[in-house]
Amino acid sequence: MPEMTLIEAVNAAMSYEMGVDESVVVLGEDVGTNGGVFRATDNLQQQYGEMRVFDTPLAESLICGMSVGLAAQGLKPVAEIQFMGFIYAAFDQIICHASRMRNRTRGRLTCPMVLRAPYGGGIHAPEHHSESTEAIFAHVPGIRVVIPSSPARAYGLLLAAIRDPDPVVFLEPKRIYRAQSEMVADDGQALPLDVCFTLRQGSDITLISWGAMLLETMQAADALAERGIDAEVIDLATIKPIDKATILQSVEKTGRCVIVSEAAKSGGVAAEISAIIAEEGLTTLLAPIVRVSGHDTVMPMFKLEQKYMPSVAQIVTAVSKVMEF
Amino acid sequence: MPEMTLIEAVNAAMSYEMGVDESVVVLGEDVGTNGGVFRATDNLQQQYGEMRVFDTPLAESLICGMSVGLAAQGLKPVAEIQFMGFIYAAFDQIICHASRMRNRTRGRLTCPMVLRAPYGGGIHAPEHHSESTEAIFAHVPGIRVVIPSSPARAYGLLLAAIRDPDPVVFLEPKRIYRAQSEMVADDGQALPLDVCFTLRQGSDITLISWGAMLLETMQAADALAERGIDAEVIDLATIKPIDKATILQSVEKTGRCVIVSEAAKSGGVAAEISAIIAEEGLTTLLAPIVRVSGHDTVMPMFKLEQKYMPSVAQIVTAVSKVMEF
Amino acid sequence: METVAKFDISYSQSLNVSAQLNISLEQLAARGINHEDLIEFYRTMLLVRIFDTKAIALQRTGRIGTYASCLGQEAISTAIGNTMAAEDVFIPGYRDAATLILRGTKMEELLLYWGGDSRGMNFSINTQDLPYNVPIASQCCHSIGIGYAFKLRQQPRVAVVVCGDGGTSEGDFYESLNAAGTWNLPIVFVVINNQWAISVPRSKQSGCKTLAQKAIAGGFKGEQVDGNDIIGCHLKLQQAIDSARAGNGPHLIEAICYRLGDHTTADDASRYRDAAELEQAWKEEPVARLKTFLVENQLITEQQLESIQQQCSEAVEASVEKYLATETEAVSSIFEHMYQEMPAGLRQQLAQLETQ
Amino acid sequence: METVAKFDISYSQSLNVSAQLNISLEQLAARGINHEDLIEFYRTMLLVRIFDTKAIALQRTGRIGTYASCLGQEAISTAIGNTMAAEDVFIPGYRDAATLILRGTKMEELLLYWGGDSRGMNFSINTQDLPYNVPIASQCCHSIGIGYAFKLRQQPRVAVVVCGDGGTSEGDFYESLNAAGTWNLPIVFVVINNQWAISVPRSKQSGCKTLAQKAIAGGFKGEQVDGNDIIGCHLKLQQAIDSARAGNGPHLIEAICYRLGDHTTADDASRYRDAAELEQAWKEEPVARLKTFLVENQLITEQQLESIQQQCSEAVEASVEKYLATETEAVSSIFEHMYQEMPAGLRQQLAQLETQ
Ligand SMILES: Cc1ncc(C[n+]2csc(CCOP(=O)(O)OP(=O)(O)O)c2C)c(N)n1
Ligand SMILES: Cc1ncc(C[n+]2csc(CCOP(=O)(O)OP(=O)(O)O)c2C)c(N)n1
Ligand SMILES: [Mg+2]
Ligand SMILES: [Mg+2]
Repeated sequence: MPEMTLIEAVNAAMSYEMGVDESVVVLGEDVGTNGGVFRATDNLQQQYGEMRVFDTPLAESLICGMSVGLAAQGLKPVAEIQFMGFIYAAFDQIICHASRMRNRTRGRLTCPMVLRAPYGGGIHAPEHHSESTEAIFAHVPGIRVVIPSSPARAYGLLLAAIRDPDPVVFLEPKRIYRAQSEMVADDGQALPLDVCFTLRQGSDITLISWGAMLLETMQAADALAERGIDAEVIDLATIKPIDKATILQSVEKTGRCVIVSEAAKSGGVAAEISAIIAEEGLTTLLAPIVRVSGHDTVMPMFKLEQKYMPSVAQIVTAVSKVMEF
Repeated sequence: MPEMTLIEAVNAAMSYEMGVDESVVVLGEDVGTNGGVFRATDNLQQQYGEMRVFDTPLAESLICGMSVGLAAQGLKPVAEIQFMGFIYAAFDQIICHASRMRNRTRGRLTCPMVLRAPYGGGIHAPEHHSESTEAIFAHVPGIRVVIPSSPARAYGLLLAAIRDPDPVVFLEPKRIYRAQSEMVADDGQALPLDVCFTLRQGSDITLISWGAMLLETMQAADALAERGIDAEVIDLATIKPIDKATILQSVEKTGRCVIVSEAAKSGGVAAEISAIIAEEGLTTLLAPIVRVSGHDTVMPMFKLEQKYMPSVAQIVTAVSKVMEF
Repeated sequence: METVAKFDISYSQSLNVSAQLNISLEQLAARGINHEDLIEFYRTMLLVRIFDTKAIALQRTGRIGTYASCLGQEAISTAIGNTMAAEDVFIPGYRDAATLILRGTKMEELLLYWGGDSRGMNFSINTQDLPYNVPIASQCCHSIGIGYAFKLRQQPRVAVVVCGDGGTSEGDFYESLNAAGTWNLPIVFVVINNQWAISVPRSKQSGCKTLAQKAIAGGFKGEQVDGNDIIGCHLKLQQAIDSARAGNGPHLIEAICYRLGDHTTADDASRYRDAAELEQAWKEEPVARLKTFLVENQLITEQQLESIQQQCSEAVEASVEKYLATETEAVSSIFEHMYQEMPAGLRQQLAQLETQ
Repeated sequence: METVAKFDISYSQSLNVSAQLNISLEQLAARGINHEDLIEFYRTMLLVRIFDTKAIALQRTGRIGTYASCLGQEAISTAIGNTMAAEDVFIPGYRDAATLILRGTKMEELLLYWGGDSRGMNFSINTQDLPYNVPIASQCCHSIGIGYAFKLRQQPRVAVVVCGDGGTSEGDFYESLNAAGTWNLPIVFVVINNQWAISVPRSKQSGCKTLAQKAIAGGFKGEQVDGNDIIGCHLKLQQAIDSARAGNGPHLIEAICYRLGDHTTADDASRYRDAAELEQAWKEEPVARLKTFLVENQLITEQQLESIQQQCSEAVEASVEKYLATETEAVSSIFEHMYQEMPAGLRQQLAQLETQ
């Protein structure tokens, strides 16, 4: 069983599925010879040839729109958008076509495609390279939005995304692409796309996060444990459709909830989680639901990006306040 | 003081401002000779000439992107996107440029532009002509999102939007373009862009809505009054940045809140309102916060669209349940 | 200064405005168009014209919604349908009734669509064709994926995608041209230049002399054809499709015609369009032109004309009846086909709706 | 079949690979380029080359972030800066240090930007130029608004916008070409074809023989120039800018050069690029070419060369010192400049951050 980083797991999942399913094709900018700017598609072209793994012209709407066409022909495109900051030109094709093809044709044509993109901040990148606008996609009916937070989950969730008969936006937390390695059995086992992962059981408070922010969230949980606060930590993982049951059960148990996300606060996915609890779990609440998140500002250029991203200290402070409420 | 419909008020506001401010220009598809497919720009080209009121080629990214350029040169573009369903191709220019130009240049260049678009369902329109994805824009830092719900507010808010030194996405509820007329003094008086409008005072429950759904919401409030339930009705109007104070004060008074919106439920603006209350007003709540909204589906083709849009009955039922909680 | 590349754009026409054919019937037959084909061309064009008229009437009486007629575009749309092979894939806009009907789409399916029922796009015959497409030019990108799939599988199939003169201004149109040229894909782009994009005339849409020259930016050949001349359209399309099928890559055809009607039933073209221009356009329109040719050359009898007229009317009426007899879908259909399996959240929302 | 439009694309060069100039110095002077200008060309190109080298060193030692060098593009970038008038507006990509410096941007401003500080884009001199632009080709649309503003106000000003070979595949590039042609705007599009878009070679970016021919889809003239030949670049740009200023509309120039470095400091071009190709490209590069010409024709002395080298190094060092001495902005700056006035919600978030 090999040790893999998250990016290696992404690569392994694509490689595995291309090996067992001829209909899988990989496309995007620099995914061929170069193996992707983060090496997510490293070696795939050598393994599977230039027709199945191919560089596109520099055009994101094309990448997404042609994937819709490939999928309509029964192929399973796994397209890379080089950074989430460049996905917006493809948004029209996602919301008008990828998400609706099945519905518009009453199931006659479908859109089993994956749109992968590295996302999130914290790597001192240039402008537009640190976006976390997953909420925008989570509002689009007809697609799935998935964000892994560990190598094993990246492997299993990406396999599931490729096999899923509907379009999936798969956002990869690039800050932790190489942060940790773990054993991943490259055995083709997919994970479910409709449940959260409870990473840590706890009884005092529910911490919900996803992507790279789980790093700080887990660290905060450790710090809180030292203070005698027993936090449950949930990795949302499948942002859309959302697994309400796991969230509501956890909050029913703990009575408290803090949501940690690096996205801009207003209208983020954290708002939806909060609204679900306020609508269906209000009576279980012992304290306000607090969002520890990015600000309602542009992600600043990198000199100040640490001041934008939620810190362990901020999470601990927020939880402490909620506990004292 | 003339009687105006909402669409006439939109037209009057543009005409007024073009008259007093030479830097205002109007652009978009069919806005010239045709006066817009809804006649929002009727007669403007005749009044102000072909250079200041002009048809663009059929290209939404261009319309938004060139507006960024016009604004950088000190003009005040008021651009029309023919329907909200076609705004997505312009999304990249909104989120990467319009919203950031001031920030990226530390105020050296700014982006005083307005992007107008008819939005919402209920008029038996073809596919893609009934979108209400305001939540997507409300998540973008650096822009304002404004939705009027009456002729007078359309006039005052659009004037404010044009005069605002920052980019504004101005969404016009086309279902009520011609639903009612009212006296509007065409006197150039703008309305504030940072407060909600309380349309009806009440003590039992706060109903929050925006755009065309205020029609059903006000009707529901009337129906509820007959049952002895005294609803306060708030027109959110400025979706972004949001006026938290008015919302929190109202809920503090009533202890209950139902949010009515025709957008898809998950990740809608209603979620943000709910999250604000759950975060900053939880202790004032006597009952769960309920969202009466569209479904997490594509807006169906028009034969079934009434089953998608929230009805007066649904609002009344939801409120009754909240009151009985 | 040295010239490194040269391009030219040609215009072709077979049946001119005066219904004169510039090639002999024998030559035509050699190129695959027989006497019966000519009559079938006429039948299809007439059928669509009757269908269009009926659809507008249905809209006026509230039985369908907004409708986009193809009045004036019957020749190019029919030629596309006739030259495509069954195994090819058609990627339409929203004004392509003639092509879709020839591809197998039933008229009642079209009416369902315009009547606000998405079952209309669940084509029962041409199951791989894409549904109508409303966001202008976005369909062009789909054609790239489809053409790429053919190439990947080494299938001798062709994708034919249409868009309007207005559509050529969209980024998606051009990204697709460029991609088609880059990969040498089996795609025929047909720009149906009907001179108007709602109220915006061709002259304000682009400074280009021709729209055919847009193909130069994709690195392949573009040419113009008289879009009111069904014979010329057919011949040009056949060439382009054969060439694409043979592996010679993409091709763009600009079919010059005229939108004789309003943009849609929601539009009033008299607000922005000269009556004289319209009057002139009626003199050039495709159905009368072919009819004149057939009559003047004694290729059709008065009796045949009448019986075609009657058959077409009956076919249209029959489809209208089927359409009107179709029951509205159940509310649950809103939630179906969002995903292959309905997620828990949607099941909850559906249950809520059904109990109300 | 009749030809309705003809186009051709030309390539021009003044100073060839062997440093031979194909026009006399007198003719050159008549076209506005004097002996001193040639020396200034050299000075700017050298300055930028030294700046680039320094910036890469700063990145390697962690004092700035990812950097995109313009190694190999000094000639075309310098020519743009030299031919534009102060009142014109430049719309850059991210590889345009030379042009920006000539426009007035201070090198310490550039370093601030690459160092992750947006004050770098608050140009103190060229206040109307747009900031660096990262989303490929999106800047082209901005140039349309700027060009339109000039036309609306009847100002004899020109917008010059650049993008790369990769950028020509984006929809925004083409929507802009089409709009520029439609309105006959005073815009010069410069496609800096450095043969690579990260790892994607020009041949996989487009099936077009030239990128200059993309202008045909916009309805105006495009031409190629040797982008390693600063004299040719200057002459062509001057023509294009003069013509646009005179009201003759847009123009596209494809400058053929070579990206001699990695894409950015985050890239390793040896993964995808042939060493032989790179070696050949170094033989054609612009700085050495001009230097050879100046030396061979005794237009510059050894002493002058040395003093220019030294002045440039000193200027770069001085800017680095200023950059390194700049204090990081206060946290509040994240919240400033989001709107002209800070909204209540942002004030609350800032207050919260400052108390933590
Ligand atoms: C992306 C997009 N923008 C705007 C519209 C609204 N709209 C519908 S049809 C049309 C004009 C299309 O003109 P053209 O491409 O020439 O096609 P035609 O209608 O003439 O067949 C416009 C602007 C749309 N459907 N999609
Ligand atoms: C819209 C968009 N997509 C992708 C990227 C990532 N990216 C940065 S540079 C680049 C290649 C650009 O190539 P080219 O246009 O030739 O410019 P060059 O870097 O060669 O100057 C890519 C794909 C981006 N910045 N913007
Ligand atoms: Mg048209
Ligand atoms: Mg390049």
